[in-house]
Parts: sequence; C-alpha cells; structure tokens
Amino acid sequence: MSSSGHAPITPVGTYIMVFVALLIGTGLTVFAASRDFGALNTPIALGIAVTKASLVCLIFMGVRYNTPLTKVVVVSGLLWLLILFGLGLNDYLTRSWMGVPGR
Amino acid sequence: MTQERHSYLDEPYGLKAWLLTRDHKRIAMLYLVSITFFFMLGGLFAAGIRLELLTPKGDIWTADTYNKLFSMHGVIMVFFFLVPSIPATLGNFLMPIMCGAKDLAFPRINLLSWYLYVIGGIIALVVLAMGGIDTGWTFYTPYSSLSSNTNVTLAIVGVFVAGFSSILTGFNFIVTVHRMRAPGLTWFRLPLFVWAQYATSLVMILGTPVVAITLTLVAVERSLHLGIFDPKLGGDPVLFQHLFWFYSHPAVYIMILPGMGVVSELVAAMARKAIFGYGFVAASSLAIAILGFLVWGHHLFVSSQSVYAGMVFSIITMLVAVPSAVKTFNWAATLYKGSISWESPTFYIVGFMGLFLIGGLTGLFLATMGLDIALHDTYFVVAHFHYIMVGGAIMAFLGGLHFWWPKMTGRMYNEALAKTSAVLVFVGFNFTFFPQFILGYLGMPRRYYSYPDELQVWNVLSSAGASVLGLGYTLTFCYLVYSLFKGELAPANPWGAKGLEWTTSSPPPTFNFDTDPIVTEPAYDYKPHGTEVTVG
Amino acid sequence: MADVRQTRAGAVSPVAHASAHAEHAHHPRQQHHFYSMEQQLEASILGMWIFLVTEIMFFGGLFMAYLVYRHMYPLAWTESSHELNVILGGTNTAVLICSSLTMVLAVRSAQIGSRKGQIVNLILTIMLGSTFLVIKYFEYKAKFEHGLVPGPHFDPHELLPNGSLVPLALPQGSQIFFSLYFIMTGIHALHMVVGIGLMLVMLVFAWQGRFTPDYYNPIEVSGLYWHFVDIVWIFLFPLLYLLGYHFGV
Amino acid sequence: MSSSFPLFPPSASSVSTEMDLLYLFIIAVCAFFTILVVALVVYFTLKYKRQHDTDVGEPIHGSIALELTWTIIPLILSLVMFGWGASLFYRLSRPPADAMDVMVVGKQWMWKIQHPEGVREINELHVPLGRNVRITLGSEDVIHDFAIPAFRVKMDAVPGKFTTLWFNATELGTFHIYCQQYCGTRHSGMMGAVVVMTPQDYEAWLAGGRSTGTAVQNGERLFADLSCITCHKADSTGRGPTLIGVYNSRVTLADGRTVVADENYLRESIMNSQAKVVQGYQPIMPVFQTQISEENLMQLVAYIKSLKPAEKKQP
Repeated sequence: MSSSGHAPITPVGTYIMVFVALLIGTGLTVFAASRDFGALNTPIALGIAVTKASLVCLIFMGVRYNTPLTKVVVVSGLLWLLILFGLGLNDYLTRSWMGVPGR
Repeated sequence: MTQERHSYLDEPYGLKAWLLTRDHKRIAMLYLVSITFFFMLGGLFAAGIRLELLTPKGDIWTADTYNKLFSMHGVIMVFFFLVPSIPATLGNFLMPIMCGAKDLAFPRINLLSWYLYVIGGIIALVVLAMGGIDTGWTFYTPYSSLSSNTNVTLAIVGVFVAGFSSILTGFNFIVTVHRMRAPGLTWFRLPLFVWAQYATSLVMILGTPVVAITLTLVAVERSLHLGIFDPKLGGDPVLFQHLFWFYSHPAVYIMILPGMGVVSELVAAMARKAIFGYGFVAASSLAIAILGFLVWGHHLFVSSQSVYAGMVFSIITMLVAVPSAVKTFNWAATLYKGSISWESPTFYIVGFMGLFLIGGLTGLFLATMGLDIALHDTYFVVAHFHYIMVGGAIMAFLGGLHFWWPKMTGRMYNEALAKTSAVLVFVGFNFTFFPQFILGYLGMPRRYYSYPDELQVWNVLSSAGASVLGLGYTLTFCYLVYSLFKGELAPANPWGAKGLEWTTSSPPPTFNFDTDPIVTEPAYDYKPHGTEVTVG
Repeated sequence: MADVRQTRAGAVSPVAHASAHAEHAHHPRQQHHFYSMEQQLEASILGMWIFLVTEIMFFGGLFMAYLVYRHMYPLAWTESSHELNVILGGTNTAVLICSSLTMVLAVRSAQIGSRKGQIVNLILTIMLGSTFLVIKYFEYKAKFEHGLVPGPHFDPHELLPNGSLVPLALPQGSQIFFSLYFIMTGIHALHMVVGIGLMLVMLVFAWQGRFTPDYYNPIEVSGLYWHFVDIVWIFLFPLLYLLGYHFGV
Repeated sequence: MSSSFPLFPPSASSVSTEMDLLYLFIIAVCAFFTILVVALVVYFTLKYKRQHDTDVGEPIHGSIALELTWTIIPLILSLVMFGWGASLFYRLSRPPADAMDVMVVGKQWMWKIQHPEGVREINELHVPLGRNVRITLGSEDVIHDFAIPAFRVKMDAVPGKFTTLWFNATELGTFHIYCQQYCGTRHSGMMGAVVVMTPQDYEAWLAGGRSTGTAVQNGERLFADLSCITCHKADSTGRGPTLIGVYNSRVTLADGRTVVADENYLRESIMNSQAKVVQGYQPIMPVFQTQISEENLMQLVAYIKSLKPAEKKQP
C-alpha cells in the first residue's frame, strides 16, 4: 500500500485485457449453456461468473492495490452471504430427513 | 469555569444552524429529541395494551384496535426507538470524541441519516393517522401480504427508510473507528463503548439490508402481486421468517450491545478501576455480534423448520450465552476492590445487571428446543425480550444518559430524583414483566386480546407494575428537562472519570478539542492515590 | 457538592496535546475534520466498500429466495428460464462489460489529469448504461405481451417463429420464478438508474475540472459502485437466463 | 389448578412431567447464577463504597484462570440444556406408529377438527385417555398455531403444507387449546378446549356424533369424484403412476432425483401436480390448487396412505 492511498496507475493495456477476458467469459457461459453437462451445468456457469466477478473486483475495482482492510471487508461480505445461504439451506435441505411432515 | 467557553450548543445560533448542522453532537441531540418523542408514543400504546389486559374479557378496545395497538407499539419501539436509541444519541455524541476525532468520517451522511429517520418516522405517523397496521412488528406472511387490510405497504416503506438511516449510522461508525482515531489511540486503548458500538455497527450494515429486501418483497407481493411467499403459488411463508429473523435476531444485539458498552464505561468510571479482563470484554462484543448471525432459526423451532436445522440453531444459540456470561462476570469482578461511587449512574448499572441477567438467562429456556415447545409465542417470550430490550437496553441507555448528561448539556440534574427514578424504574419493571414469565409457562399466548379468567391475577399485577414503570420514566423525563434550564452548571469532569470525553469542556466546543489529542495510555488507567493528580 | 466536583475537574488527563497539524497547508478539497488528504481518501474508499457490502446483503436476500425456490421447483426453473431472451440478456451483459471498461478509463483519465478523457469516457458510460435500460425495456415489454407477469393476469404465451402467440403450459412455481425475475432485474435496473444519475453528476464535476491527480475520490468511489452493479448482472445473467438453455431446442 | 396464584398449567400428558423437570432444572441453574452475581454486585457495592473523593480502585486488570472458569462452566451447562432439550424435542417430533390420526384445519378464526371415524367438531377436541394421538395440521389462510399447554405441545399450522404433533393424554378433564400464532382480528377467539375422556366414554361419544363416513372413505369418494381413478389405476396401466403402496416409498422424479413420498409430497403432487413429476410419466395431471379444500385434501391423503399392496390376499 502506497502511503498516498492511491492505487498506482494501471496501464490501459491491462484494462483492455481484462475487458477482452470478460467478453470471452460471457461467450463461454452462453456456449457452455448450449451443451448439456448434466449436474455440472450450474457449477460451470457459476465458476465462469465467479471468475468474471473476481476480475472486475481485483482489477477494475482495484482491490488488488487496496489496503488489507478493504480485502477483509470484501471477504467478510461474501462470508456473511454464505452464512445466510448456508444456514438457510440447512433447513430446506434437511426437511425431508425426518419423514414426518413439518419437522 | 466553563460558562464563558464557546460550546457546540450555542454557536452557530438559530434553528437553521441546527437543522443543517454537520456537527455529530448536534445531530445526537436532534436524535435524542426525536427518539424521546417516539418512546413516549410507544409507551402510550403500551399503556393501552396493559389497560385492556386488566380484565380477561375484551372490553376497553375492540379486537382490531387492540391488534393495532400492539403492532404500532412494536414497530415504533423497535424500529424508531430501540434500534437508534443508544447508537444514534450517545454513540453519535461520543464515538468521535472517544476516538479523539473532530467529527464522524462523513458528517453530511450523518445528518442525512437523521433526516431519513425523521422521514421514516413521519411515514409511521401517517400510517398511524390512517388507522395503523395490525400485523405485529414481525410482519409474518401470509397474514401481512395477503390477509391484513391495513396500510402494511406504507408502514414497510417507513421501516425501510428508517432502516437505511440505521445502515448509514453503522457505516459511519465503522469508517470512523478505522480511519479517524487520534495518534496513539491503538485498538486496545479504545474505550469498551467504542468496541461495542463497532460490533453493533457490523450488525447494522450486515443485517439491515436483508430485512429491507425482505419487507420490500412483502410490499411488492401486496401491491404488485409479484408473490414469492404466497402458498397458493407454491411459495413458502417460512422463507419469510428465515429472512426476517436473519436481521431481526441480530437486531436484538443492535439494541443490547451498545447498552453493554455503556455499562462497561459506567462500571469502570463509577468504580474508578480498569475493567476486569478488558480483552475478554472487547472480544465478547465481537463474538456476540458474529454468533448473533448464526442463531436466527431458534425463532422457528415450531414453524415447521426441519428438526436438524433446529438442532444446529439451538446449539449455536447456547454458545451466545458464553460471551454474555463473560461480560457479566467481568463487570461484577471489576467492582471487586473498586472505589464505588453511590451516585445515580451506579444505581442504573446495578439495576441493569439484575435485569440483564434475568433477561439473558431466560433466553436459555427458549433456546432449549424441547422447552421452547411449551414457551414459544407465549408471554414468556414477551417477558424475556422486554427484560433484554427494556430492562437491559433502556436501563443502560438511561444510565448512560445520566452519566454523560453533564457532558452533553453542560448541566447537572437533581441527584436525589435521579436515584428515586432509578429505583422506581427497577421495581416497576420487575412487577410488570416478572409475572409474564409465569403467564408464559401457564400458556398465555402473545397478542391475545382476551384470555381465560384464571390468568387474571398475574395480568393485574403486570398492569399495576406498568403504572409504576411509567411513573419512573415520566419522572426522569421531567427532571432532565428541568435541568436543561435550571440545572447547576457542570464541570468538565464531574465524576473524576478517565476518557477523552472528560478532557474537554462540558459541553464540548464545536470541534470537540481545542488541540488535537494524542493518546499515551490505555483506557481506564486509574492511578492509585494521587500519583497523577494535576489540578486543572 | 459542586465545589468538590470543580476541584476534580481535569484532575486526570490521559492525553498530551499536540497541535502538530496546524502548520500544514490544507488542500482546498480537504474537509476540516480530516487530518490529511490520505485519511480523507482512505475513509471514502472504505466507506464505499462497506456500503457495497450492504448491497451484497441486499441482493443476498433475493439470491437466498432464488436458491430455495430453485431447489423446490427445478422443473419450473428450467422451463421458465427458457422463456427469457438469451440474445438480449447476452447483449446486455456485453454492454455492461463495455461500460465497466469506459468507467475504469474515466477514473484513469482523472488519475493522469486528462479532463477530456474523463468527459469522453463518462459520456460513453452513461450511453452504455442507458442502452442497457432500453434493451431491458424491450425485454419487459415482451414479457408483458407474453402474459408472463405474475399475478391475476398470469397467462403464459409463447411466440412461435411464424410470429403467432400460442398458449404455453408452465409448471407450478413458474410464477415465483417470474416474480423473482422481475424483482431481481428490476432492482438491478433501479441501481443502474441511480448509477447513471451518479455519472451525470461526475460528468458535471469533470466538466468543471474538479478532479486532479491529487483529488479524484468522487469519481473513483462512483466507479466502485458502477462495477458492483455490473458484477450483480454477471451473476443474474447465467442464473436467470441460461438454465436449460440449449441452441435449437 | 384452583390456586389463585397458579404457577404451572395442569399436567395432563405423558411429556408434561419431563417438560416441568427440564423447566425446573434450567430455573435452578439460572437462579443460582442470578443470585450469585447479584449478591456479589451488591456486596461489592456496599463493601467498596467510595470513602474519599479522590480514591481510585485497585489496579487489577484480569485473570486468565477466572476468565476460563466462567467461559467453560456456562458452556458445559448450556450444552447439557441443549442435549436434554434436543432429545425431548426429537421425541416430540416423532409420532408413535400406533397413534390415531386426527385432522385439524386452522381457518380465520376457528379450528375445524375431524376424527378418523369421520366425526367432526369445531374448536373442541375429544380424545381418549392413554392413547397416542397424532394431529395433522393444515391451514386454509394464514399461519396459525395449535397449542395445548396442559399437554406441553404446540405446532404451527402453515398454509401450503401439513405439519404434525402428537400427545398422549394422562388426565381426564377439559383443557385449553390456544392459537399461538397471531392470525388477525379474532386471534384470541381461536381458543378451544380439549376434552380427555375414558376410552369407553370416547367410543360412546363417537357413536353419538354424526359421521359422514371415515376419512379414508371420504377420500376414496373424492378420488372417484375428481376422476383421479381414471389415470391412477391399481396396476401400472394408467396414464399416471399407481398409488398403491406409494406412501413412504422412494419415488424417482423426471429430473433423476429421488424423494420420499411423505404426506407433504402427496399433498404437493395433488395441488401442484407438475412440481415433482414421477419419472416415466407426462406432466398432464390437472392442477387442483383452487379446487380442493384443506379438509378434502387431508381425506385424499388419508385414502392414498391407506392403499397398501394387497400381497397377503393374492398368493
């Protein structure tokens, strides 16, 4: 982290490369959706989306150059999202285990 | 000594200067006035509820009016009083000063948050004028989305706007603690009130957006028929409860954590002693904030949630008991070999400890799954959360208000009356809510307008206690307002307490300190017997 | 009593005072309550990230509902998803990615002090954002025409290649899918509108030449918001449009 | 419970005593800690009252040993509570196999009750002493909650699904039924009474009631009236899968997943037939969402549950 707080100026070339990668990712998602990978359909689509989002986050939003604190903030945001999903699905995925309605 | 000093209260002068202020201290005072108004309004509804429950038959109000009374009582007390209470008043006033900063990181956003709160409040008042809502503060679907014919949508807009105000407060505090601390003020030199507010702010920013979107979904289902909780379309009403309690359980910690922070400050100052186990008390605030997010399903034990999910939520709930216990024991241990002043804030903290203990421990009854079957949605629950949110949070709020009143207003209040009202509130509170624990095990359901005859005796006791409680609050209000005009002028440090806020004048100047502070020692560093007495 | 208190006042003082910062010459854009420009910049960036975390949780509630109902109604999910227009959705994804590029270039222009670069890139960003909304409008319009709006008028129809609308049987749960589709994309579109408004303000600031290599917090922070809205779409697109989407099926 | 200051509700079911014991156990633990801490706080406050205005407390900063003590002891005690509570909850969640089935439907603002023999009542539930009774709950509008404090049982009635509770009454008498989930204007009007009778009296009461056929018979009639029978035949020749023995069996769905055909699956398959279609069949079944009342739905499910493979007769 530079003392000025400003990220070093990123070359335009880097931005263009990320941009191209994002477009390719979009094409890839649509292509992957047109093929049937069975149970892997969703993981593939989500994998590509996560990669694209990480690129935007790290390069475009400059998290790569940011303070560790910013990284902690980003990660904890995602962690809380996982808490919401995880403990919520904890109910929905185990509802049929008991074999008794409503338990 | 201080009367000739310029203070934030009198310059710049005029109503416009107050309404457009960016000074965190003035915004705190604006909040104080507005939450007091909503507290009185909510209290009025509570009086209406207790009046009706004096007799088993429904006689004073109609059933619909009664339902609206408890719904508006809940909505106003939770969203317009308890959530902003300590953070937006004491927190707003003290956070920058305790951090040694001139203001919060975003003063304009701070003012915006007050305006949002006021807009939300006005919407709530409009809803009230249009007849109120009858869904309870929990807005459970499908009653709220498909069945109720009151102004639920508008009420949700009000809560949404107020929620946004709470997010902005939390976000401002976090940035302030991270980026605005004075030189030398390391994390482990921070007063515990700052730690508690920091933990509270985490809950505000992580939880509030979820309830905002959830209530939006209810409003959208009501007005646009984009239903996602409607069982007729295959929706699951229980999903609403999951999303709602993801915020609303942690919201309980939004209410009590700042109270715990206040009590930590007060215990240290009134005993003139470092808090026993500073690190544990600070860490327990964060532990409560984080664990608080993992337990919401204990509200759903009998809502047709899966048994296994219930067990996960139950065991994590038990874990929350641990940091709360740690705090309580540490406060008690701090008093050991202290030099305990018998001034009014001490009365409030002793009262707080008793009520918070009962409130916290009765949570164990409800977290125990088997027992929750008997207690769920009975008056036991009502008593439990009032012990936490009124006995705990409001007691701490009043204690903090008495403790920092000289700093905030530059005036002293009548000490004898303050002690009297602390005792009245404590006694009145116990008479109001302890009988409700018994009513709960007897099975009396929440939100009942009429009830079987054999439950009357406890209800009468509860209503009688409520009148004492109301008297206590009224008395507090009266002498505090009186002190504003006629109170003795307060010195800079009336309690002989440690902390940055006591190093500046009472009331502080606009930018808090005449010279920027540099901190060189830990919090609560009371030196024995005059080793460091410099006459100021 | 008061006298005793008076003597106590200030008896304990945990701080030494310093007036070090008074000598500094302040940047004209530095607000009074900050010690330095660095502190101000760090505060604003941290503030925006914390705000974005609240946004994550805001959309998180919707994604939670999405997950639960997708688990309950997998068939309704794939069949309803098939009714969304992948070509328009994909185009919109590309449009947003382009706007993200112009956004970073606008911030970069501020960093290197190019006023012209800021103006051109901000205008491009605004135009791309508006394009997204226009395309979204046509998508919504088609949904209304095909009776895919949940509620009492839910009456699904399908557009055949020959241009005729024929009734369509969708499984139970598809109303929930379309409710979520409208709410999620609607709230996303609302964020786009806010973003475009923000960019208009930035355009005015850039026009006035407010941003210098020393001071460009507002445009940088607005950029963070814009990228976040882009990221949300990156997830919405595959999760809503691409379920069970197969060419020629 | 004639005391003028009642502390406990009547204890009238097989779990009441254990529930009370659990309650008293937690009270004992909590009372101990409350009294301990309050006593300490009051004692310290009196003992260490400030004597001079300049006094400060002794510089004691903490003790790891003490911190660990008051971390670990509450942890252990709370885990004991969890264990006991979870075990009781688990047992209360599993109705015994021999339980008699009573159907209860919540509706703003009444309880509609139907006995297996077909006798119906409103807001009153007659049950025999000493028999396991399993209550299947449904709701026609909003969430209600069926609670009998004397039996220490309670369960939400959630629209769109079935829920269950069970009890075994051990005392004769009349006890309160409450709706414990707020459901609108006359929420408190959903009070009812459960009447526990000796098995003989219960039989006599049943015989005196007007029955319109047992739940299974009614379900069978509906099965014919709604033309379910034209597709769901006794053998696998129908356009829909055969329903004989389907209850509690594993069915494979069109997308390859398998689910257990419990009551809620049967319910969903009737109401939202296309949500989970059995593999090998077309999603052609009409949707009965708006056509079947909650009570009829319970009868249909009762009938489908009664369809057991007729192996014993055939060989």
